[in-house]
Amino acid sequence: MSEVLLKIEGINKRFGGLHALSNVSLHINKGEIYGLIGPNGAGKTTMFNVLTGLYTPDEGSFTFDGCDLFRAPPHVVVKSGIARTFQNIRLFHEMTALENVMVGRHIRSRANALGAVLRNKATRDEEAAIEAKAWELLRYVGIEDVAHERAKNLSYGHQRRLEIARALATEPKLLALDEPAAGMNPSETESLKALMEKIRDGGVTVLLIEHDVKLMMGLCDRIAVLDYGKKIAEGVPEVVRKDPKVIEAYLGVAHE
Amino acid sequence: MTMDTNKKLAVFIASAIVLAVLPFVVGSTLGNSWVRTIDFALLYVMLALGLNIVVGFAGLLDLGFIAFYAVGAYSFALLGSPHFDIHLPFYISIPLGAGLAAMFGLLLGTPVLKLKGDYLAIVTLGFGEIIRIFMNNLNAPVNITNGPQGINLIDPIQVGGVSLGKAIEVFGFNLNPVHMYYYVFLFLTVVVVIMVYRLQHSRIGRAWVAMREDSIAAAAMGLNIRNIKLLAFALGALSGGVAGGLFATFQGFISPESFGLLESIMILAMVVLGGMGHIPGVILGAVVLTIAPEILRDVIGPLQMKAFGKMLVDPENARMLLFGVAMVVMMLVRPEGMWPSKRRAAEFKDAKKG
Amino acid sequence: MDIFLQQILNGLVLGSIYALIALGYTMVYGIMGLINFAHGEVVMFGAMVTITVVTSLMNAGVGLPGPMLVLVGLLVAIPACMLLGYAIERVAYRPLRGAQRLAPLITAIGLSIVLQQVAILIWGRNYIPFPAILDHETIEIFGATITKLQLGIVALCLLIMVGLLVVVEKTKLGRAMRATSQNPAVASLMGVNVNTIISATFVIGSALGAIAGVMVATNYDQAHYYMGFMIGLKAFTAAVLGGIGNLGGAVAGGILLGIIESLGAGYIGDLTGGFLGSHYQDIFAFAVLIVVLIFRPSGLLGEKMADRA
Amino acid sequence: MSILDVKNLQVSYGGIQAVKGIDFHINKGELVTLIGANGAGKTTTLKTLVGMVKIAGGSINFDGKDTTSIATHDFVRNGLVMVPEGRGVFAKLTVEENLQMGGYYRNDRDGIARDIAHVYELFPRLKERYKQLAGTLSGGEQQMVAMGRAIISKPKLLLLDEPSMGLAPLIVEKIFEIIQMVAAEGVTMLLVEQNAKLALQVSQRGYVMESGKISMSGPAKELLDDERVRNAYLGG
Repeated sequence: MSEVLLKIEGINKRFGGLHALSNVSLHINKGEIYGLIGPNGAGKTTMFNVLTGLYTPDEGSFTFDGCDLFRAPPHVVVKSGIARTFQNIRLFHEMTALENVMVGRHIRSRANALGAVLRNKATRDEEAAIEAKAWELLRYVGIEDVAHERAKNLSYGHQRRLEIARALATEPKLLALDEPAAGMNPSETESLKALMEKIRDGGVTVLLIEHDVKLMMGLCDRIAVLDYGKKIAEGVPEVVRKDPKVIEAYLGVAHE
Repeated sequence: MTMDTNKKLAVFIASAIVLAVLPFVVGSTLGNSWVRTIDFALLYVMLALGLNIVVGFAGLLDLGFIAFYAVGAYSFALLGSPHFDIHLPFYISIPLGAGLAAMFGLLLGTPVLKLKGDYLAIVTLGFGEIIRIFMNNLNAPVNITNGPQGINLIDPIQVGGVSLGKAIEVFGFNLNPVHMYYYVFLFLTVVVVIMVYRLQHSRIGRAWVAMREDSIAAAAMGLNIRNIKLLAFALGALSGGVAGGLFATFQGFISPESFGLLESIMILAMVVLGGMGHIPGVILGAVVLTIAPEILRDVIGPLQMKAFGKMLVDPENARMLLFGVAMVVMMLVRPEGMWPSKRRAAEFKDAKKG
Repeated sequence: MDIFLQQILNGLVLGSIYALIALGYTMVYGIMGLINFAHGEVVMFGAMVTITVVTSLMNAGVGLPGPMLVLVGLLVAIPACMLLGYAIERVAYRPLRGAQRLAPLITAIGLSIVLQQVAILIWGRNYIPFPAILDHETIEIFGATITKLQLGIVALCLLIMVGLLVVVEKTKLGRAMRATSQNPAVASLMGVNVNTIISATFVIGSALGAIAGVMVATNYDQAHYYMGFMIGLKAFTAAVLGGIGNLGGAVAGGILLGIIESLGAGYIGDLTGGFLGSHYQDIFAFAVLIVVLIFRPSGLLGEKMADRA
Repeated sequence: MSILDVKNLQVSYGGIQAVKGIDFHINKGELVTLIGANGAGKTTTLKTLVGMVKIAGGSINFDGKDTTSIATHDFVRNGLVMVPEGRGVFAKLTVEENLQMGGYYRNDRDGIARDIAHVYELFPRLKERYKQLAGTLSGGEQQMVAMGRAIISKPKLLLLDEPSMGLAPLIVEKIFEIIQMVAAEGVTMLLVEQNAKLALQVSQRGYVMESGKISMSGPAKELLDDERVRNAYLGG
């Protein structure tokens, strides 16, 4: 049995009258690529926002790598080792690619205002280390040649990669990617797939939301399907794909 | 890295020389009142750089910044004047005042953390007014601030037994207080510039920009938004406090009148019209907005006399009118300011397109 | 006890005026999500124009009774302020729609300064007195006194507020305003010209501001180029207190703030053992503002916003 | 006779080309559906048709007129009405007020009143709740409001953006019944949907959109049976 990294049980989240998540439980194992799929509006992104502390769930439990993260604020979540990307790419647009990744190092560095002003040796060393690590990550995702470009001027594919590099800079144990392939062409999608496998093989667990079911089938070790805020299926891709409930959720019910 | 080291060095030495002889050149050609204006320009540079941390770096609109200037000024005045007959030396009372201002920064920052944009602006404005109202009225039943009369005879800075408040002669040079204070202010301005520059190019400066650009993404990167905001408030207030202390000792007299809303708006205008977030731009904004009104004061009156043979518009009135018009026009045609950073200039260009 | 009642009555008068101005803030905020920083200046212009008209009519020897003179003044001031409000939107807000939030706020502050300076150019820096044409005859209610003028102010405020509510709730224009404030994109799909609606909002708010300005001037017997700042800020506080964007909230917030302020001014000396006197009246508005924004940012009658990112 | 003719339409969003040169047309009286996965460019296409998004290339001809320079608020006068994603009812207006907004551009009071009465006949549910705030209605009822409001605008062409989005299956079926009722009133419609099966079942023709392009088109019945449509959604 593989080790459980993330365990959430019975999560509920309501917005006014809308029950966005009802009683959702997920277990993600260390070292796997875990996919979360479902039609538009199924609650995938809400789930993500709950996982990363942007939304506080109404009920349920949420433990990660032995830490209780139920209703923890985002910076605590990140510190414990969950990092994320966004569906509609949220980079710091006017910062360079390199600076974006350096921001990702914030939580793993410690120089305070006094250190910054005095620029003592410890601060200078740390700053150098931050920059070195940022370069390393840009190389890792394959975009070091655009390090000094402003984020917004990058191509779509590069922006996606930069967002992943920035998330990796926080040294996550779990990397949560929200529709990373959205808007990509087939060849970009292929190389993104390779990157995700590389990240997994490097020891980081990957959680993936995707709309593109094709991509998920070939990539994920396990998949959960959300529909109307409920988990309707979970398992290995081959089984999930044939589940009638899943087909119905995607293609719609036939009109009798 | 477009400029090579030699060129940089040359620019540095040249500006150092210019700054070193400036008060004497100006004093002997235009008169000492202009040296005084330059001294004020330096004070405003410090203030504007302080506000720039809050508005320019962290993106938090603060309309009550003058309150911290006031805290610094009153701290100095109360600790160095006949009012309580305490006479602490400046090297104690200025840091004390700055520290107190920083505390007020935290005091203001803590409750308003969650507020955004306009709401934050209004609350900070209200905070500034509350401070002013207290200064105006804390003369009874216990006289703390001496009310609207203000505090007089504030100690000048004493360095090694020499008071900067009186003219002295050194090697045949006649050193006026405005000259001596110039160097004190220049020194501290340089310190503040170095401080904000280093902050901007640090982990903390990056965090401010990240938060300003996208606070949700910044939170998702593990930035503790609350602490980062508070730090901006405290450090901005700190610079304001230093400038306030210097103002008090330089003037020798302070009253609540100097700390009104208009002053807050003036400093904000320096930051915005100069180029928010860009240190050289903010310095330029502060210098231009301190000196331009003085020039106008000298020009508007005589010009009207010449043109119309009488005063149509009172110069003070015309000056403020121009200031207001400049704010509006600037925002409409060049919202990024006179000398924006490349980053900001691009932001505004995109905003216009989109 | 009569001090208490007296302060309540004073607060009611003050509060009605705040409410009228707060409506202007809240309407603009409701539709654009922006604080119209220059609204206080519109109020000031309303007062100034009316005084000028009344004074010149008197100097010209027009023998109308006092209230009629004021009415004529208002009839000039209202359209003047409507024009001013329209201009403010065109100059300070429309060109910057969609720009960063800071920009319109700064143009509005700049415009405030310009308007104040223009007021100095026209009317000078001194307080100008409201001509003594309205009698300040008082009536007594359970030991507290109120002038007939003040009663009139309260009554007129209530009348105008009801009128505004009718316009907003019952007319096609009002419906379009509400629709635009909820969802401008869909409103424009229905054929609503959003620009026209925004202009209308500014114009209506400014008309209310003009009336309020005259009330302030008659209540205090004077007007001043700087009067718009403090009264505007307090009215804004009232709007926030009631829940900005909510018309009923602006009215409730205005009256509540007026009463809090009057009671505060009346009792602060006792409350602080004489340490703080009644000249601290002005801090109540700000204290209320800060407290409300911290504990209930959506105001007393505002709806709680969902925490959707 | 076609009421809408779109040729080589291109749209760009912040550097990304969302719609990459598509052609389609709609005939008077037809119900046409545009299906495709999330992010395929369907909503962008609709928004472009009513001037909410600028076109980067190509032409749009509606009812014999080029409409690319018309302001959004003038489309309804020209007979083009859109019900946006999420239905776009004014939550804090009553049901009746929402319906009245549909007649905003019209000046015939009596005509509007008659049409509102007609909508109440179509959807008796709305008549029961005419004083209720639209935001408090169920998803299906809100759809009735949105559709009723559109009917009162007397559109020559009605655009529907994802009417089933975020609703439970039972309600989705209800909504498609409503769409069919409105179609039976003689309203020409373009329906954008993710729920491909239902959408194709009620339509005469369909277009399939994939990453900014139209990949397939034809009679709805044929698309419904096409293996490739299935693949476009669930992968091969």
